[in-house]
Amino acid sequence: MARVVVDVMLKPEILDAQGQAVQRALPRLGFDGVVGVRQGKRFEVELDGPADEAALERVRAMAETLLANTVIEEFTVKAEV
Amino acid sequence: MARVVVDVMLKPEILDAQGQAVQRALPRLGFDGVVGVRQGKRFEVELDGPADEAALERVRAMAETLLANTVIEEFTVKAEV
Amino acid sequence: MAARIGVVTFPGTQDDQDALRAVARAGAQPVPLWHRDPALHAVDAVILPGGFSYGDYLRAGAIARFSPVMQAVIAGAADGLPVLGICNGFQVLCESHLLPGALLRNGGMHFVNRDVKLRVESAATRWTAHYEPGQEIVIPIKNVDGRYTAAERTLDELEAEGRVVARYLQNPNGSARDIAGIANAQGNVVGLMPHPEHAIDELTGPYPGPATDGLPFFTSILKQLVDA
Amino acid sequence: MSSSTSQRFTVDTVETAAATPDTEQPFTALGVKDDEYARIREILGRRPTSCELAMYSVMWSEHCSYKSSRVHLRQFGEKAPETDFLLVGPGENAGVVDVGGDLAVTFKIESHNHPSYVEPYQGAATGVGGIVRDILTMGARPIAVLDPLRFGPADAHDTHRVLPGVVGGIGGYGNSLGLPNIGGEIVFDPCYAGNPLVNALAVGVLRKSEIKLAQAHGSGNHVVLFGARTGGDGIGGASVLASATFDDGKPSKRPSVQVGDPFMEKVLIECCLEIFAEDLVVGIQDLGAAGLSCATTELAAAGLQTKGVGGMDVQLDLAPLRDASLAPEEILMSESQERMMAVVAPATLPRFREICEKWDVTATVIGAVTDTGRLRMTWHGANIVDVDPRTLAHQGPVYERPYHRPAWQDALQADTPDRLARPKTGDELRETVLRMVASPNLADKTWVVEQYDHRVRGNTVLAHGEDSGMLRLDEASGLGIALATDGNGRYTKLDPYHGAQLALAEAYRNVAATGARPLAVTDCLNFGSPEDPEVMWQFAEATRGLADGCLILGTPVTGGNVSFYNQTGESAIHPTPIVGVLGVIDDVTRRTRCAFAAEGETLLLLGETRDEFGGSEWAHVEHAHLGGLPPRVDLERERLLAEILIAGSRDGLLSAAHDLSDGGLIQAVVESALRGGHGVRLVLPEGLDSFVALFSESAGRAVVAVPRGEEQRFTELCGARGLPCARIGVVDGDAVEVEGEFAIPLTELRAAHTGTFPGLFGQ
Ligand SMILES: Nc1ncnc2c1ncn2[C@@H]1O[C@H](COP(=O)(O)OP(=O)(O)O)[C@@H](O)[C@H]1O
Ligand SMILES: [Mg+2]
Repeated sequence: MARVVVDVMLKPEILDAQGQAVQRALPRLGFDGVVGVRQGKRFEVELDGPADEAALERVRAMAETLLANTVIEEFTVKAEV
Repeated sequence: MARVVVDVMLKPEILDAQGQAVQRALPRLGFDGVVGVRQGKRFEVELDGPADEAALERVRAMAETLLANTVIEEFTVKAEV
Repeated sequence: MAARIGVVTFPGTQDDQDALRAVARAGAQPVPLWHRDPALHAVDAVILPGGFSYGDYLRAGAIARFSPVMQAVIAGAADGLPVLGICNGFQVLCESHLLPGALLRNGGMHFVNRDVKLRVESAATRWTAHYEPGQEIVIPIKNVDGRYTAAERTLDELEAEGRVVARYLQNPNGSARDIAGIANAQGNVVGLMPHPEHAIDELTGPYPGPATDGLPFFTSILKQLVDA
Repeated sequence: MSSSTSQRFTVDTVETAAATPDTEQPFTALGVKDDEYARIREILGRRPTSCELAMYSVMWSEHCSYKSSRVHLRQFGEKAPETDFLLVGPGENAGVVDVGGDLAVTFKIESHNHPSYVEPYQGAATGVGGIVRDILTMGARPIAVLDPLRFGPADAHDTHRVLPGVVGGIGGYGNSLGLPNIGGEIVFDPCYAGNPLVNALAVGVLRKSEIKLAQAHGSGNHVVLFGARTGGDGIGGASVLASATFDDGKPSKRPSVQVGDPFMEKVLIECCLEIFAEDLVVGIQDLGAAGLSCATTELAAAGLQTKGVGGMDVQLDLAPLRDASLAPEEILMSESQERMMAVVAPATLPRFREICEKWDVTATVIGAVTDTGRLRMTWHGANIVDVDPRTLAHQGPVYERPYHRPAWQDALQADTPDRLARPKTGDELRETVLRMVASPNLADKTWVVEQYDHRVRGNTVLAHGEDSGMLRLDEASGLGIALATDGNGRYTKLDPYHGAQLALAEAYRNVAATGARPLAVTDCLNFGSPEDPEVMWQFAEATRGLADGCLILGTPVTGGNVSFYNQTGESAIHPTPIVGVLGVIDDVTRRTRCAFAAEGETLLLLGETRDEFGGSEWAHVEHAHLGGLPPRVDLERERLLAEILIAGSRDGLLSAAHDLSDGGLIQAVVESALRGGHGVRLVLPEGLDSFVALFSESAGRAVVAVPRGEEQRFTELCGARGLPCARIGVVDGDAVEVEGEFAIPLTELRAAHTGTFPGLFGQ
């Protein structure tokens, strides 16, 4: 049993309306000093085996095909320690 | 300029319909060995100042009030290195 | 013999009954298609209707893309099979890379159900032949992930090749270049965020109207199939 | 006493319970009163096992047993008007009425108030999910929802947390089910600040021959649990969230909120409808409040009740779990959403499973119907429940709660609005109109209803902005139904008996105004604590008024819901009965809209206008005043008005009709003018003060637009039937003009009317 984390974020050049909506809301709630917010997705993938390189490769493939839409998103995969 | 990352996940006891939908889809795509998937949100918060303890406190407060719905979600805040 | 037009039902599809009704109103034979069935049952064209396939979980259309029926639709589209994706169907087409770009959360963050004015930019697709280029029509939108997005390069390409099918006169969701619908290079695959199947009937169409501006989408394809 | 979190661990068995009569049990913490606990022991002849105690505590809770309201709800049956169309009345998951041909319609309203305050999005979403499952359980395809809502002040900070969440949840769930939202209400009042009202009405259609009932019979038939897995959701939700004030709500390690999965419910709906179409179930029940406890006992009890023989054995450990750590007590109380229970004959089980498989729905046989007369449950072989299901389902406590007229009622009624300063000059009237149409309760609600899909399924003939929602049932014949919900807490506070009748009258009038014939009623009774004799008096009066009103109008109550404990601390909400009226229309193409759509048409005011401002929107908006008496109710007059509106619609004498209620004549005229995009010139009736004519909320009225050519025929029709009918103007121009008083351009009115919600809640 091991956990691999996949973070999926919009590519920098894609407008992140959700992140901007959050950023706009912050000052109204009295939070200043925030110059940018980007909102993405976090997946916690539980594997029945160890999170070895082979497993990470498989998770990268999952991210590539399913978890992320690489037309607009980029992702990172890391084993959780 | 520093970046603080806020990860927001549903509390473990709360139904994660999205994560389950993803998990059900994986075998159909030929990905086996995945025993669980949870889907959450990742926020990348850019601060105009340093990510010192005071700043992290402020971000925790943001997460508490806006980024997370603490009735059903829990969050972690960490400075990105 | 009337043209056969298939309407796909995925789990979570909502507007399949409406699309089937519109096909019948246009005088074609509606053929229900099931997501698990890879056979297209000799249909002359396919409609991917609106709704929330697989709950729209992960991303709208992301999971539907991998269903057996979509493998057949993707193959068919390559051979010129006319395909119309409406709302969730448009999202499925983008996820399947049959159309470029993607549909993201509306600028206002909410679900928006509204009668909107569109300008038909291209009558050169299989699905819009019965419109005049530049014709202004009223069609409802109802979605939460309706903001069309693509790389600038792609957008320029779409414009240059006349593949922008319809534009919003008042952009309801922040779509790039007011785009409401696009076509592939061959013009047989069209994706449309608004719902023409909800504008085919004086009784249930947009009020105060015009109420039936959506019908030509369905008659266009019919004419082409009959002529073909 | 111990509860098991692993099968090795010993559970509290029937045998242990018999052997250890003196074991302390935490019944008080479960909301069970001393005498109730004593009765449970008496019924069982021993102390209950912990699982049995859990079941009695939820089944005998206010929410499930109606122990405080039952004696009053009986009137709905006792005073029910004679009808030939009521196929199923109160007592089932929802009532069913015959709408002609071989079609029947089932509809019911339910509340999800407290959960929606704790977690607005999920609370409202699961409220929709729950009532839709009730409709599905009757064997019907759900075809629409309506959502009457009440919130605290529109500008209050907490309202900006609650309202967007509630609206998002209702839209998010309903839209994902493919159910058009065709109506509802949004009302703001300080009394709802700590206690919003989230009521949801669902309607479904079925063939008369296909009505399903929640009954388990046929010894040897399988008991199948299907749909979502069981998790810790809302454990104690039914008793803690819905039957006690927040002040004494106990914290729980389990989530006290239910979380919905609309995708699962959509799939479950289609799956069930295929199963029904092949007639594969003996009985079916949804899992709502009190989850498995309620479903098993109601199925088993109903079987015994109707067939005399019955019973059920359940292997609780077979229930598929989302959280393996759940104890049997928790499984029994879990309110995990999107679950159903069916009784299936062995011969049809394989086909039943095939259909579930087709829809990827998990179906598990967890028990069987027996002829022991008992509901028995085991947990890995150990006997944990052995009861007569009827003692849980039907023999719960019934309270004759004490009630008395509040001491303050007289003072409240004596404090009439007569002393309030009224606008006199044309300018004052003009400014009042602009403030009124922009006030949150009267302002345009597009910001909200745009978040709801009202078109899906393609049969929505009328929806938001019209007097009632209307659906086409049969494309060939044009047969359709109309639905409206109404309620006025201020009126009901001033006079509960007549306030409830005014709610009924308004919903009835709204249905008739669109051309449909009002047929039947569902109601959601939102009140404070039944333990407060003054609240109980409000409840008694309101139910009596509603029952009497339904008798006079010939519209039976077919089902509904009671929500008590709507209060924060000591202060209860205004008593708020919400009434839903269902109507039938033979040909939906004959419907009447409320928009003034054609220049030159004559405007007629139907009914009588009196100087009535008690509880009015004007007193509320302009003076924050609540006192006096509500408008007089004349249900015979409502009946006559309805007949005229229906006849006028059927015979094409009307091109528009709009019911007069909150805000009076001018509010209705402004709405119809803006909707149609045409102005009006009003000439107010002789001898009637302009302010009263424009703002009074006298009941039994409507404004109609008639084509020039039909004016005489229509006025003669009114004359012949004795319905007051006054010519008050024409559709003309692009302003609302009241001759001799003021004129306001439509653009100015539109800006005032539509600006409020975006201003409050964002673009
Ligand atoms: N205010 C009411 N008016 C009429 N019938 C009511 C009312 N409140 C509850 N009922 C009836 O009592 C029965 C039990 O209600 P409820 O427990 O809410 O059913 P369910 O749990 O299936 O929603 C239902 O048939 C319901 O219609
Ligand atoms: Mg029920």
